[in-house]
Amino acid sequence: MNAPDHEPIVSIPELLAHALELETESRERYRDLAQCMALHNNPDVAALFEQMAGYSELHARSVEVRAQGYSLPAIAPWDFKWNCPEGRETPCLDDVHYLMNRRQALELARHNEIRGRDFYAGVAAFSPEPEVSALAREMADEEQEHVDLLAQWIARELAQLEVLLEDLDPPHIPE
Amino acid sequence: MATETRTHALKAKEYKSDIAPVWCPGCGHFAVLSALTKALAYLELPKERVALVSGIGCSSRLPAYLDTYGFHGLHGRALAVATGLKAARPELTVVVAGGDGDGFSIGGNHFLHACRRNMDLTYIVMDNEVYGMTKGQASPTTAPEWSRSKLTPHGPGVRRFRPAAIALAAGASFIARGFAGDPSGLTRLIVQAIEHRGFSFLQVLSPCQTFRPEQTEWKQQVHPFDGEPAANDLEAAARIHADDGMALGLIYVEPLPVWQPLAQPSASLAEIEQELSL
Amino acid sequence: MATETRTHALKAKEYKSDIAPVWCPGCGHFAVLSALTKALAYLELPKERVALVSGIGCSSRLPAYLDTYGFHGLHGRALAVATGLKAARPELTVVVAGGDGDGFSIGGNHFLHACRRNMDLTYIVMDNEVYGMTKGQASPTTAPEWSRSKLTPHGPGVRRFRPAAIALAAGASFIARGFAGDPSGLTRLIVQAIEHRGFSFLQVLSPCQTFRPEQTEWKQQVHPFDGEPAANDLEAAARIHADDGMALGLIYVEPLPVWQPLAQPSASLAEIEQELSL
Amino acid sequence: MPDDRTAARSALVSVAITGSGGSGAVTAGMILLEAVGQAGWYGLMTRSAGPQIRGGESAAMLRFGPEPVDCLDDRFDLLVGLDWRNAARFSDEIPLDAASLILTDPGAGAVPEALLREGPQIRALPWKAAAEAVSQGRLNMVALGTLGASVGLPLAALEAGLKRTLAAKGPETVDPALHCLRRGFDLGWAPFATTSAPVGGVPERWVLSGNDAAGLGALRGGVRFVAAYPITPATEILEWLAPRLEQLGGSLLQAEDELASVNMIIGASFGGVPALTATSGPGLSLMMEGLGLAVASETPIVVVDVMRGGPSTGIPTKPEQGDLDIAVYGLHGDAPHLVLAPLSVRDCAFTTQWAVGLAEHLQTAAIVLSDQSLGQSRAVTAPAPEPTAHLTRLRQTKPGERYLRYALTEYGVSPMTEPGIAGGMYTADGLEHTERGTPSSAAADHLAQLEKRRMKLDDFDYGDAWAEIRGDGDTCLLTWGSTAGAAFEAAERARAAGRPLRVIALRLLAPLRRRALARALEGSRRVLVVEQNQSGQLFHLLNAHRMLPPTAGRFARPGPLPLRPGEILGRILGLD
Amino acid sequence: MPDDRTAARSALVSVAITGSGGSGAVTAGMILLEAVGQAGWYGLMTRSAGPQIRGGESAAMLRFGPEPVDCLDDRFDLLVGLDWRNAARFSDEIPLDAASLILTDPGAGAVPEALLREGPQIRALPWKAAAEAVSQGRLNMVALGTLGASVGLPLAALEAGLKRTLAAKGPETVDPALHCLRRGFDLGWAPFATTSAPVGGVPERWVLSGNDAAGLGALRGGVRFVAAYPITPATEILEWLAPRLEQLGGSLLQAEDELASVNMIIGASFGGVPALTATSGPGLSLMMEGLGLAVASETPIVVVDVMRGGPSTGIPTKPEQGDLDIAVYGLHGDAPHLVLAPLSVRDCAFTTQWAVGLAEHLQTAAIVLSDQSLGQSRAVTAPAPEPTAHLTRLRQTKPGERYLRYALTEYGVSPMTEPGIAGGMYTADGLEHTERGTPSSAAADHLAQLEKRRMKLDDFDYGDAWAEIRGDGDTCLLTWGSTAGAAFEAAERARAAGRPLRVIALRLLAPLRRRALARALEGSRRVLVVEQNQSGQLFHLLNAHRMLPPTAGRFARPGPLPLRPGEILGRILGLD
Ligand SMILES: Cc1ncc(C[n+]2csc(CCOP(=O)(O)OP(=O)(O)O)c2C)c(N)n1
Ligand SMILES: Cc1ncc(C[n+]2csc(CCOP(=O)(O)OP(=O)(O)O)c2C)c(N)n1
Ligand code: SF4
Ligand code: SF4
Ligand SMILES: [Mg+2]
Ligand SMILES: [Mg+2]
Repeated sequence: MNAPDHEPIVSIPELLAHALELETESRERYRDLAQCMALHNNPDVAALFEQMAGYSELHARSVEVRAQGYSLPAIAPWDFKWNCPEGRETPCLDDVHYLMNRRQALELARHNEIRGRDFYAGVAAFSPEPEVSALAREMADEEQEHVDLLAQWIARELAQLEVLLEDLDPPHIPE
Repeated sequence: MATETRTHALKAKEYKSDIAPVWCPGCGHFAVLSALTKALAYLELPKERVALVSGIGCSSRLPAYLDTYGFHGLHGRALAVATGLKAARPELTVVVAGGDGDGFSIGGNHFLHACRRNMDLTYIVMDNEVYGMTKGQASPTTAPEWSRSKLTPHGPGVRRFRPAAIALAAGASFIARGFAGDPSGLTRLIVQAIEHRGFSFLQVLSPCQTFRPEQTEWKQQVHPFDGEPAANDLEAAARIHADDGMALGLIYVEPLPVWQPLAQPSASLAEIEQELSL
Repeated sequence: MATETRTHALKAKEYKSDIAPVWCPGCGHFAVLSALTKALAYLELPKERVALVSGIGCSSRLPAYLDTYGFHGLHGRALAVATGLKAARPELTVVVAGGDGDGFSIGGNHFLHACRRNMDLTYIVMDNEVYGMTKGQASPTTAPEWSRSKLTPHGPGVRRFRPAAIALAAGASFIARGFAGDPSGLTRLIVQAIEHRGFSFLQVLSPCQTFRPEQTEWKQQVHPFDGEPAANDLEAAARIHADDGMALGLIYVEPLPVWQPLAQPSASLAEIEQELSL
Repeated sequence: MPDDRTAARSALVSVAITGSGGSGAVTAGMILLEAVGQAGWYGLMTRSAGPQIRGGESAAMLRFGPEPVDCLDDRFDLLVGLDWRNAARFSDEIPLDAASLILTDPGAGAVPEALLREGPQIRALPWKAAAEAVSQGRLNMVALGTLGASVGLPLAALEAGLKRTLAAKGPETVDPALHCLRRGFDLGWAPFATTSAPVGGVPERWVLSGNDAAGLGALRGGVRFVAAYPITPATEILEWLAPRLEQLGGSLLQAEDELASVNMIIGASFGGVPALTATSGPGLSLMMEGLGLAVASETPIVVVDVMRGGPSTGIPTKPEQGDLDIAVYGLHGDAPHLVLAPLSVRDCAFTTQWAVGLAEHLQTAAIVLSDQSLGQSRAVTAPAPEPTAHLTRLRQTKPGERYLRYALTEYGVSPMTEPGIAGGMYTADGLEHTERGTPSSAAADHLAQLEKRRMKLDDFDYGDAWAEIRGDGDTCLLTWGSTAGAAFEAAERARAAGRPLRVIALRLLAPLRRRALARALEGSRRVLVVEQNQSGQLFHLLNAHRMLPPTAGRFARPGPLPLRPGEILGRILGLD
Repeated sequence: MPDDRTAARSALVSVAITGSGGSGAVTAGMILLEAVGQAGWYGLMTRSAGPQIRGGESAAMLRFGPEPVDCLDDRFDLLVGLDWRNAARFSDEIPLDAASLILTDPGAGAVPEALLREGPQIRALPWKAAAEAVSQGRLNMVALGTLGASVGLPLAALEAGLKRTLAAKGPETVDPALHCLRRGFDLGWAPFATTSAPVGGVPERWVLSGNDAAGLGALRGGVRFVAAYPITPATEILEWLAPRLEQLGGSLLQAEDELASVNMIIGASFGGVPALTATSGPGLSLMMEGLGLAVASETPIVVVDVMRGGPSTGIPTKPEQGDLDIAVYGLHGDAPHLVLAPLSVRDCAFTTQWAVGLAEHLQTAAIVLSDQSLGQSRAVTAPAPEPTAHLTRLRQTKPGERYLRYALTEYGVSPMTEPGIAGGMYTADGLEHTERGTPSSAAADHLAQLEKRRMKLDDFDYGDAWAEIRGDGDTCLLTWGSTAGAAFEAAERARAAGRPLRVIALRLLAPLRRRALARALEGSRRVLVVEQNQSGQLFHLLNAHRMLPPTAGRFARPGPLPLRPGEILGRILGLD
């Protein structure tokens, strides 16, 4: 694990603010993807992303519960101290294709969960505050559970990783 | 680091409309939309005081996806519409969005003159080095040897249009480059661009999943600009000259005179009519 | 210095038509016409192999005053006409002439793209910092504070368009500045511009006697560029940055790839029709 | 040519002043026109010039007297030659006959043959000597004095006119000019014309060009933003507006081209500010795409097209009514919009104001077809009237739950919000759309929106201003725009000659008023469509909509020469 | 709907294939069309899609059989659903009735209600299983096999079509596809349609879209330079031309915008090289000024406008005949020029070639009004014919002493030099000019040049190609462009129902042929003008020139849905 580029996270409210941002962002992104896949006639993957959005929503709620009693700092979008190069659990918008299958979508989700886990693990490893480290460790463990769960789902998935055939339908031009 | 407490009156997603984008899954334009909503939320701009103006192209579909005022106009003419709007309604936040074809090909002249005029507008060009909407022809920013378009089977064969260099030569007072794959950096640049008083030009590398699938490699190719943003045009020219086109960040910002007509009524219509009388 | 003996097949004045220019006495455009005929004579170009293309404006009246082929087209579109002509007839010498309004205001987009395309054209802009033909409005090169036009009674208030800087940023491969008051220097620049393979951009300071009488002072203000012409764009940028707008001479020249479609027939129409058949 | 003018018309006098560059022919004409106004008369002045940018030969052509003047006459009573260099070029524009008189100083050289063909008289006057006798004296002012005296203008009116016109030049110019004027006045032998100054108080008179008037109409209509690109002969509208818009808290922006200007006014109008641009044929061509956007996005805008000789660059300094076709039909797709044409210099104010009101109220694009002969002519007139109905934009300032920008309302006009109004957010679009504005290619949406845009224009009640109708009788002249003046006068003369005649001069050219026109045409047996172009654009337009009786004929004649009343009269008399 | 089709027409079969993005509906349609050609039949295929750029639902709609096909039918015999996601969007475009049959695999989900309204039959087929049984197998190929068998296509034709269409993809794609095709073919229970393959040798067939055909017409006409800016639905003309121009020693230049492209082709044409551009409504709007320049400077150019739904950005992927007005009238000033419209996919070649010849010969601008339904439809046809007369530019290669570029000749066409020709130097000008080309504002020059430009077009002998005329009888359908196919078929049906009917489909829309049209209309008592737009643009155009009897009616209906023969027939039957 690399040392963070940013200053370490030093307080519980700061960590919770990051966690909340991470989960709400990921919910938003999964929702966008679900909407997008639905529009592009890929209902299977749309449903899966919708499901993932639901999980992120649940996580965000639980962070909110933990945050009760704290006053969380407002952090500008670019001031979050993400410590891995891509940042956080948010799925990248460009790793998708309208013909992607469930298997590929699950791989994508797993990749995101790993990034989330690594973020918390990084905080746990580098925060000077033991209290912060402890909470971050706890959160990293939760993320690890998600990663494992996704791995199980992937194992059960019949679909192959690659798109089977070349896309024969030419793109269309609406304007 | 901005850690002061801000009360975000509206969340980013509240700036979104309920219309689902027609963009291809994986299109870079999604990230621009998302960063823009975050920037608007960060700046706490009331939705009704924001107007998004665009031309025609995939990128230019953006206004409808925001719950602000919007104008989806003609191919290449977004800056003109925005100029008129801002001249008539200076208190609005006017953001112009479009593509490389819209802005640099058919819209090139308005780009030049909008830079010169330096009105307080923010211009975001989602550059995918291709005409997405019309099925993948070369745009001015396309590499000379890119030969995948049937219209230019040997590649366009023409030097690439250098948006930052042109903007600088034309007189823009804020020049930056963002990347769809760097959402928080992009959000920050949009915030800076909107906050800048004058014409802010923001080129966003925004991959076209469908016609330029090789652009997924951009993730590996982008890197931050070295050093601090230039504060005068000589420095800016040096930075742009050293640029490989993949450097991200604020390139140049300088407070230059902003053009904005002043509305200071000083006569009545009756007085004006009086002049016609003998 | 070209002192070898040349047999001038035609004299300069033989390149002039018998139509009397409508220009105001004292207009700088006369000097451009005269320098151009001298350059053509010096280059010994057969009259019928030369085509002068222009837009609309006082300056754009030039083609009719030459006894070559000419096209007096639309305001702002001369470069497009010339591009089509040169693409279709590469063996011709195509010279484009016009004004600062024609070239930098309404014609700005074609200017950008002609620079990029770098076809073997010569573009002479007679810059008088005003719209002569329409009675004296501000052009893009007019100083922000010039307030003699009724349309901009406080001056245009906008940064001046910098032709050389734009041409460089857009990708022109030859950039020079001449002055109507320096006929032999101008002739030489025109010769160099025509000889250059690629897009040669020549800005000529050409005073408007009628609407900018103060431009008679230009005689005192012009001076030669320091040093040698730049041979790459970094040097060129430095020269242009140091430029006060009144320096004369060749600013920059670099051999860059020239765009020209190649006519190499490789199939017959019958063969092409055959493809349609099952 | 028989003198078939009516009594009133024969009280008008026509004079021309020519001279080469620097001779001051145009200045003398301007002063004369002002003097006409000072005297309480009416007048009209047009100008002509050679191709040179400066120093070219030029001519001021005036007609004035106690009755309103809306066109030039067939001939000139008086021609003043300050010098004769190249004056032959004006022989078509200044028709003289045996009753005409040329005033000149023999020292100015020989009168060109082309002007003498019909045998006008020449009267020699010692203007040169008179001017030389005054220090800084100028011949044109002497000639003006003589001319003024000869047409019966009081010296005081001439002096006042001179002072007003030359005020900015200071006493060094004004004083010797006054001196010369008086000397010249003393040379006037007797009133040439039958006209004389009005008895009693002098009524209010305006002096303005059609371009000024169009500017005034814009301001009166509420226009507070203008973006434009200079072009002859429209530039003066912009010149007149620029400072005045600023005085009213608005602004004018000189755009980089016409593509920009039309889109800029669309932006301003989307912002809630009534907006306009002015141009001529070549610029209008470049605005067609923008006009279509205004129609489809239902953003009100007004474009004043001051027509000039066409096609293409054509003849920029001369009038022609050649842009009716492009104005009515020049948008791609089915794009209903408004086309109007002012009927006189003064009417440029009324028609432009009405166009702004209609565009705002109906949320569409309006094109106003003025032309060089209106725009660049100056007239002395009574103050310009305003449309009776005050038309404005239907605004939605308190939008409800779910605002529908393109709602299908009973009359097709949907209340409009604008940036700044909370809850009224929408995206204007040139793509076909739903009521809400969302792009749609569904047949039902397309039909509904096409029909809405058609209906709101077709079914609107335009009142009486759609045309000026004068006279009756079973012969009818149908005309439009600047040609109206000559047509009205031709009809007056026909009536005076015992032949009743009706004139319908259309101000609203799109949408055409079928029922109103049918009513106006009722009982007419012969219809002649009169216009100044080659192909008979109005004639074809009316036929397209089957609004003409099958026997209707046309008299279409292109520019650059103005249509003259006598020419039209000739056609009428030849109708049987 | 009564079955009023003629025997020939009822031998045609109509099928549609729908599926969401990636399902290969369009590819299956393309192969089917090729197979139709391989079998020696004729066919037509159009496409439709959702608003998404990729992955949207799409539909291929075909009609084919032993007779030439120039329009879609009123209904479909067969609908193949590869899947049903969003397929409801096509219910207007794919009308089904009780005699229609839907083929689908029940695993693909339920057929949407909207498609079932008129009670079509459904036949379940085990396509999914069949596809899964083949490694790399795809359902669309299985379905295609079944479909092909059901309409009576020989397996060999299907195989050949598949190989041709997928050739570039290599054997990894082709082999499993063939496999699937055969499996599907075996599932076909019996020929559905009454058609069968032609006996004897298979005649020559071309497969091409209207846009390809327009490209071919350009090349045949001699076009060797094209400059253009991409726009839907015209881009494929450029795509087709780019490599082929190069093969012929010409070139295509992708311009920065449409202002540039039209001026570039003017430049090339001035250089002596026949030149063309292609665009759609918004681009055409931007070319109007350039078109005027071509007219005034007498520089031949051709603009192909592939019309789409309007106004403004409109509905880019759908057809509409909305640009007739702008094409005919959209130039400022009096600017006579040519407007033509192809009458079928195949006719795009003929009409474009003729347009190039006419523009070159008459030294003017020609606009060709194709539309999305022609341009983007593919047809299997016999080879495209060429105009009989070979029209070229009148060149002056040995100019005499004083060459007059705009000489007033008997027919108005003045021989043209070009750069490179000694002694022929002139300056082309959009300003009004003398015979030599020198700018002039003299009335005589203006009149002479206006008249020359009018006359050379009006008085030319256009021969028979100005219209396609079929049938007789005292009822007449007048139509133009892409609507011709449906009008011809409506007439056939009317005739089959015992009602003689004449159809005049105009190919030349400007200048209109007055005498020829009058002759063609002789004896017709009822005239109905049929077109696909809102306002009835042809109807008004013909009225404008008084070329219609006063009782003529119109049937104008805007896009986006195609005009169908049954719809037109309904109007005809309702005529009394
Ligand atoms: C006047 C006009 N010309 C051409 C077009 C067709 N057109 C629509 S979008 C487009 C290019 C879009 O490219 P870009 O601006 O780069 O946007 P992208 O789709 O890549 O995001 C073109 C040529 C048009 N709509 N209008
Ligand atoms: C489309 C169009 N817009 C406007 C004009 C009017 N116009 C003619 S020349 C000109 C400006 C000329 O200025 P410039 O090019 O600097 O030439 P100069 O007369 O100063 O030599 C303008 C605006 C026109 N002819 N066409
Ligand atoms: S075609 Fe390209 S630019 Fe357009 S939506 Fe798809 S990925 Fe984005
Ligand atoms: S107006 Fe100016 S530019 Fe035009 S001819 Fe006269 S001096 Fe020259
Ligand atoms: Mg792009
Ligand atoms: Mg100039």
